[in-house]
Amino acid sequence: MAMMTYLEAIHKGIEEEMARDENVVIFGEDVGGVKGGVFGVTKGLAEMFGDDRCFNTPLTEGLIGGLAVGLGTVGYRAIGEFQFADYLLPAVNQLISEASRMRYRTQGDWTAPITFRAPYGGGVRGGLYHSQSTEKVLFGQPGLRIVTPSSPRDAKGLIKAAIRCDDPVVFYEHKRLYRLLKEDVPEDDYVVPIDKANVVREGDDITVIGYGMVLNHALKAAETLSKEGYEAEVVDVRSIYPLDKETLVKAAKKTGKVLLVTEDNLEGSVMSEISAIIAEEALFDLDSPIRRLAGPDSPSMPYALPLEREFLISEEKVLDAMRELAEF
Amino acid sequence: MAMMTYLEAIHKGIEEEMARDENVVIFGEDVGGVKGGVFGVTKGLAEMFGDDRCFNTPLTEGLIGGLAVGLGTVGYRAIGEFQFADYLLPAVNQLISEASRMRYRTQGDWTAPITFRAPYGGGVRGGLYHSQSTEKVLFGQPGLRIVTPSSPRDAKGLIKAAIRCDDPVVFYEHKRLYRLLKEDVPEDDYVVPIDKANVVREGDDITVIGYGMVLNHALKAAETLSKEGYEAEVVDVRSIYPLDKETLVKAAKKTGKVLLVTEDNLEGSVMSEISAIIAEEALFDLDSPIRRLAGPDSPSMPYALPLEREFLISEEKVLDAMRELAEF
Amino acid sequence: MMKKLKESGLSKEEIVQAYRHVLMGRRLDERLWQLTRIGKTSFNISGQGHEVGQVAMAMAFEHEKDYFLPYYRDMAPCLVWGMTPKDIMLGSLGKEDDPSSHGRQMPNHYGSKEHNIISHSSTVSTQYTVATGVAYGAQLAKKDYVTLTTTGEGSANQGEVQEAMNFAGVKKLPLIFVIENNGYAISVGRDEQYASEKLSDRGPAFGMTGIQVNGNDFVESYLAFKKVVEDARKGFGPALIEMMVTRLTSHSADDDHSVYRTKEDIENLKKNDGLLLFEKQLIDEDYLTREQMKEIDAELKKEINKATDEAEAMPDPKAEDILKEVYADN
Amino acid sequence: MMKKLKESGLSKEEIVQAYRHVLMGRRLDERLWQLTRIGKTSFNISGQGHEVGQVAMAMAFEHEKDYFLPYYRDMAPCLVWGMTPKDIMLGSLGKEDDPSSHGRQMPNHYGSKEHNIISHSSTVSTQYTVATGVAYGAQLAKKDYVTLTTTGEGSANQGEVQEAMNFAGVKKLPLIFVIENNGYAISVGRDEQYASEKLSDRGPAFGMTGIQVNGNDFVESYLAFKKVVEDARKGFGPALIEMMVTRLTSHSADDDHSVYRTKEDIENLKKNDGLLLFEKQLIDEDYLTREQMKEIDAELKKEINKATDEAEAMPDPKAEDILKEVYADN
Ligand SMILES: Cc1ncc(C[n+]2csc(CCOP(=O)(O)OP(=O)(O)O)c2C)c(N)n1
Ligand SMILES: Cc1ncc(C[n+]2csc(CCOP(=O)(O)OP(=O)(O)O)c2C)c(N)n1
Ligand SMILES: [Mg+2]
Ligand SMILES: [Mg+2]
Repeated sequence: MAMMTYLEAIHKGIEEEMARDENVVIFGEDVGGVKGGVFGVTKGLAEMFGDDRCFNTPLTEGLIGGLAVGLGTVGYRAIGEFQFADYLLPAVNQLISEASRMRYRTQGDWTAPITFRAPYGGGVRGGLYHSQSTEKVLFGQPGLRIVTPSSPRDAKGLIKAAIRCDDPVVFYEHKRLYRLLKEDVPEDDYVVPIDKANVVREGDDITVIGYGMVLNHALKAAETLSKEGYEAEVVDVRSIYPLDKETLVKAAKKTGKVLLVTEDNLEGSVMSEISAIIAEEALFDLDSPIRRLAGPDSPSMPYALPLEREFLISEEKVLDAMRELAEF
Repeated sequence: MAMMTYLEAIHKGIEEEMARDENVVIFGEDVGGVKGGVFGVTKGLAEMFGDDRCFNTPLTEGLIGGLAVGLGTVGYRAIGEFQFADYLLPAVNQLISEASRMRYRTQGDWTAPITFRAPYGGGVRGGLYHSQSTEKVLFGQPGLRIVTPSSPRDAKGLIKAAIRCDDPVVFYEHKRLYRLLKEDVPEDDYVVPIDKANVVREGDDITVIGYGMVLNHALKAAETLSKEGYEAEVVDVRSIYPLDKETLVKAAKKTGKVLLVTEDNLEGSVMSEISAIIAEEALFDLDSPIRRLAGPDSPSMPYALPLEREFLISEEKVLDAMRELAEF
Repeated sequence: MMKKLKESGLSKEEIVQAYRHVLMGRRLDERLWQLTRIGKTSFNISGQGHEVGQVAMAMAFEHEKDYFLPYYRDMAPCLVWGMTPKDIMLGSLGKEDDPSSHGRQMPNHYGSKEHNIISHSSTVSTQYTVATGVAYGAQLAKKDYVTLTTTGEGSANQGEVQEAMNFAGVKKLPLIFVIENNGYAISVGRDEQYASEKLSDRGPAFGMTGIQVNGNDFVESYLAFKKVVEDARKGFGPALIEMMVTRLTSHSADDDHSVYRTKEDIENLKKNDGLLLFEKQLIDEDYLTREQMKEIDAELKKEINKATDEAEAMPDPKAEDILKEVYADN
Repeated sequence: MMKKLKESGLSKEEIVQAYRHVLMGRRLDERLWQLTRIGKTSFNISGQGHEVGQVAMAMAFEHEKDYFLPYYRDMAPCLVWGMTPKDIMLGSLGKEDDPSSHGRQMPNHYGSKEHNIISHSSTVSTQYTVATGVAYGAQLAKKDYVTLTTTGEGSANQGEVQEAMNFAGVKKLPLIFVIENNGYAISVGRDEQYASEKLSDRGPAFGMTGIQVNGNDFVESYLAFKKVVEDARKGFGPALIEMMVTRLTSHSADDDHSVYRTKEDIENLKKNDGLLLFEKQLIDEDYLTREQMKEIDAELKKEINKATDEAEAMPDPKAEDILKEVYADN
C-alpha cells in the first residue's frame, strides 16, 4: 500500500501497464516531453519509456482519435489523451464512426483496443469550455465503453483494466478529484472490473447513485444523514456505458427510494438512462418517484463565481435531497 | 390544401420562407445547382433564388456548421444541410461548442438562428452509416433545439417554424417518410409550434410516445388494437429537445400505462429522458412499468436484410408491445 | 503523350497481369451494376474510369506486408492486393462470409484481414487519420511496411485529411496518401470544391512531396508510386499523390449523372476511358493483340460467373447474430 | 533589418497611437497578471510579445465596419478595434457588464457587439469556419466589409482551419486568416507541430496568397496587412498571413514555461521582445523620446488604475440569471 492521490494513481496505473506491455503507447497534446500533460498525469513517462511510446501530437483531436484506431488495428494498445473532456468534441466522428465500430463492422476481424483519457468536470473556474461532462455525447454508442473512477484505488485499477480491455474505452477523470482525494492504494498489480458498478456504502433507507465529485459529496452526506437516523446505500456507477444494470436495479429495489445525482445538466444525462432502467425493471419496488439531482439546463457552467456555484452540485445540495427523500 | 409528400412539404416550407425573407440562405453538399440534394429536397431552389442563396459547399461538415453560425451572427438565417444525419458527426464540435452557445455565452449579444437539416432513420438498406438516429448525440445541449416532423402537414409547418426560430434548430427528417407519407397540406402560411408535442390520437387505455417512422407504426397499430377493444393515446414527441414535458406527463398520467418507442438503440435514446421525466413526475399515476421498445444495442443497423430487419421496429413489433401493455 | 510501357521496367507478364486486373475491375463492376438493376443487390458504387491508375498504384506496393486503407471506388486495387472476385461478390450480396464486413456494411466497403486491407466506414476520409496509426506502428515496431490510403478529391477537403497529412509530415511516416481526383463529389464540380490549381500542392504545405499524375497513364502513375513507396520504405517520409481520373458512371446506384452532366459531357467520357486507352497502348506497343484481349475477357467473365454463383449460394448473416462482436466478450 | 517607420505611410500621430496601443496591451496584461497572483482573478493568458504585429494588423482594418474574430491573445488588437481597458477588466473579473460574455466565459475570451468583435469559445480555431459565414454575409449583402480572424500556430493544424481556408478560396471571400506563430502550443514546439517550413505555404495550397511576416517589424506587418485587406475589399479574395511572434510568458496562468524552456531560452526572450524593439525604433527614427514614452506610460497606468477600480466596483452576475438567454424566449 502507498498513499496516492487520484492523479498519482492514474499515473501509476499507466506506468505499470507500459512497463508490462511494450505495445502500450500514450500520446496527446503536451503529453510527452518534460511537461507530461497540463495536469501532470503523464509526467516522467517519456523519459521512462522513450519518446516513441510517449509523445506529443499536434493540436488536433481528430488525429488523436484516428491515430489510436490505426494503432489498434495493427496490434498496439493506444492511450490517447484529450487535454480536456470538452475537447474531445472535434474527435466525436472518429470515436463514434471508427473506434466504436471497428470490431462490429468487421465482425471481429479488426479491432481497436484503445483508452481515451478525458479530464472532465467543474468547480475549477473553467467556465463553459473547461468544465463539461461530455460523457452524455458518447453515451449509448454500442461498441464503446465509458468508465470513470471516483477514488484513487479505483483509479489505478480501472485505468489498468481499460488499457487491457480489447474494446475502446473512454476513461473520464474528474479534474477536481485529481489532488483532492488521497488514500492507500495497493502497490501490486490489480484491476477493477471494467463493467461493474460498485456499492460503496450500504444502507436500507435510500439509494443514492452517482459518480465523480458528486459521489464523494454523497458519501459525506450519508455520514451526516446517518447521524439523523437514516442509512443511505451509495452506489458508484463507475461503468457509465454499458451500465451494470444488475447492480443498479438491485440497489434501487433494496430501499425503494432512489436519488440519482450528476453534475451534468438535468436533461439527457447518464442518470436519465439509469432512471429509465429502474422505471422499467423495478417500478413496483419504488416507494417514491425517482429523483434526479443535477445541474440546471444551461450550456455548462459559466465562469463567474456566483454562476459557477449556482450550477455546481454541492455536498449541501446532495444532503438536502437525500434528507428529503429519506423523509418522503 | 394540396396533396403533398413529406418531402414536398419540407421543400415547400423552405421555398416559402426563402420567398418571405431574403435573409434565408441554404447550403450543403449537392444542395445547390440542378441536383438539389441527394433526396431532391432543395431541387429548384437555386434556380428560383439564385446561386448565392442556395449553394453547394465542399464536402466538409465542420465548415457547414461554422458557416451557418457566422451567417447567423451577421443577421442571416442559414439552413445548413447535412446530407445524412450520420454525417453531422464531423460537425458536432461546431454544433455543441458554437451554435448552441453563441447566445448564452454572450448573454444574447450575438446569436445563431440556424436550421440544420438532417435526414435520418433506417429501413433504406443504408447499413451502419446511412441509417442512424443521431439525435441522441446532440440531445441535452441547452441552447440547441432538436425537432422532427412525423407527417407532411407538420413537416411544412415545422420547417417554417425552425427557420423563423431565433435559436439553432436541428431539424431531423425521416428518410423513409419522404415519399411514404402523402396528405393534404394547407397552402397558406402556417407554422407548427417549435416546442410542443402533439397528441395525434386520443385513447384511455395506454399511452404510446414516439416520433418518425415508429410513430406511424403506432398509429396503425392503434387502429388494430382498437378493434380488439383497447384505445391508445398516441403522442408525437415532435420537439425532441427541449421536450414538451407538460404534454408528455399529462398523456402518461391519463392512461397510467406508457410505451415509449424509438428506432434508435434501447440505451441512451431520447426515450430514456422521457422515461426519467415520467418516473419523476407521474410515478404514482402509473399502473405498469414504463416500457421502452427500441432497436437492439448494436452500433446502428447492419446492411444485410436479415440483420436490418432484426434491428428495425416494425408495425407488428409495436402492436405486440401495445397489446401486451394494454393487457397488463 | 503517355509514357511507353517499357519505361515502367515491368516485364511483359507483369504488364499483362496489370491489364487483367484493370479489366477484372471493369467487368466485375459491370456485373455488380447488373445485379443492382435486377434487385439482387441494393447498391453499387464503382471505380469505372479509375482502374488504370488504381492498378498502377497498387502494383507499386508489396502486398504481403504493406497495408491498404482504401475507399469505396478501390475494388481494382483490392484485387491486386489479393482479394478475389468472390470476396467482392460476397460483400455486394451482404453474405456472412463477406471478408470486408460479414454483410454488415453496404457493398463496396472493402476490407480483408487476410490481405492487410483495413476496414473503412462510409464516413468519408476517416481512413486518412486511421492510416497514420497504422504507419506509426511500422516505426514503433521498426518494420519496413508502407501504408497506402486513398480518398476522393471532394473528401480530401475534410479537415481530418489535413490533420493526418500534418502529423505524417511531422513524424515522417511511411505513408502514401492518394487523392483520386475525378472532378466530382456526387454532383459538385471542381470549381465548387477547391480553388488551388492542384490538390497535390497540399503535399509541400504539410511537409511532404506532392505529385499530380495522369491516372490514365499507367507508366506515369506506376513510376510515381514506385518512387514514393521506395522513399517511404527507406524512411524518407510520406507523400501525397493526386491521381487524375474520370468517373465514367453516375456517382452510385442512387444517383443519375445526366441531371448535372450535359449529354455532351457524358458522350465525351468515353474519350477518357482509361481502359480503352490502356488497351490501345497495349496493342500499339505490342503487348497484346485484340484477339488475346478477347480471350482474357472471356476467362474473366467465366471467373465472374463462377464467383457470382458461388457467392449467391452462400448463407446470409443470421438475425440472431446481430449482437455478435459488439464487444470483445460477445 | 526592420523596415523604417516612415515607409508605412502612416502619420506620426498614427505611429504614436500605435505605440500607445502596443504599450497599453503590455501594461494592461501586466496588471492582469498581478490580479491573478493576488487572486482577484483566477486566470490570465496574455499577448506579451505579440503586440507589435497585432497592432499593425488591426490598424490595417476599418473598425467601424470590419469584423474581427479574435483568439485569446488578441487583447491589443481588440483595443485598437475599440474595446476599452475597462471592458477588458470587466471580462477578467467576470462582471455582469463584461461586453465579451457578461462573466460567462473565462477571461481573455474577447467579444463586443458594439465593436463588431464576434465572440469566440475556448475550443481553438472554431472561429475560422465561423468567420467564413461572416465574410460570406458581405458577399450576400454586397457590402464591402472585410473579416479578420486569428489563431495560434498550434491551433492552425485543426482540420476546421483548412476547411475554412478551402471554402474561402472557393468563394473568394473577403477574409483575412492570421496565424500568430509563437512557436509553442503550450509546451509543444514547432518541430512536433508541423513539418513545412512556413505555415503561410498553406495559403496557396488552398487557393489564396500566403505571406509570412515578422511580427516584431511593425511596418512589414502593417504593409502586408494593408495590401491583403485592400485586395479583399476589392473582391480579390482571402489571404493567409503567418505572423512570427514571441510568447514572452508562460502559456497561461496555469502553466510554468520554465519546465520546458531552458533558462537560456527564457533569458533570450527579451531580445525578441517586440515592444523593446519597437521603442528602440521609435527613438532611433525620431518619433518619440524616452521621456515621452515615460509620460505615455504614466498616462496609461493611470487609465489602467481607473479601469481596474471602476471594474472592481461593478456587480457580479446574479446566480438567479443562470438560465437567462439559453434560448431566445428566456
Ligand atoms: C462525412 C461524409 N459526408 C458526406 C458523405 C456523402 N457522400 C458520399 S460520397 C460523397 C462524394 C465524394 O466525392 P469524392 O470525394 O470526390 O469521391 P468520388 O465519389 O468522386 O470518388 C458524398 C458527399 C459521406 N459519405 N461522408
Ligand atoms: C480543441 C482544443 N484542444 C485543446 C485545447 C487546449 N489548449 C488551449 S491553448 C492550446 C495551445 C494553443 O497553441 P497555439 O495555437 O500555438 O496558440 P498560442 O497559445 O501559442 O498562442 C491548447 C492545447 C483547446 N483550447 N481547444
Ligand atoms: Mg470525386
Ligand atoms: Mg503558439
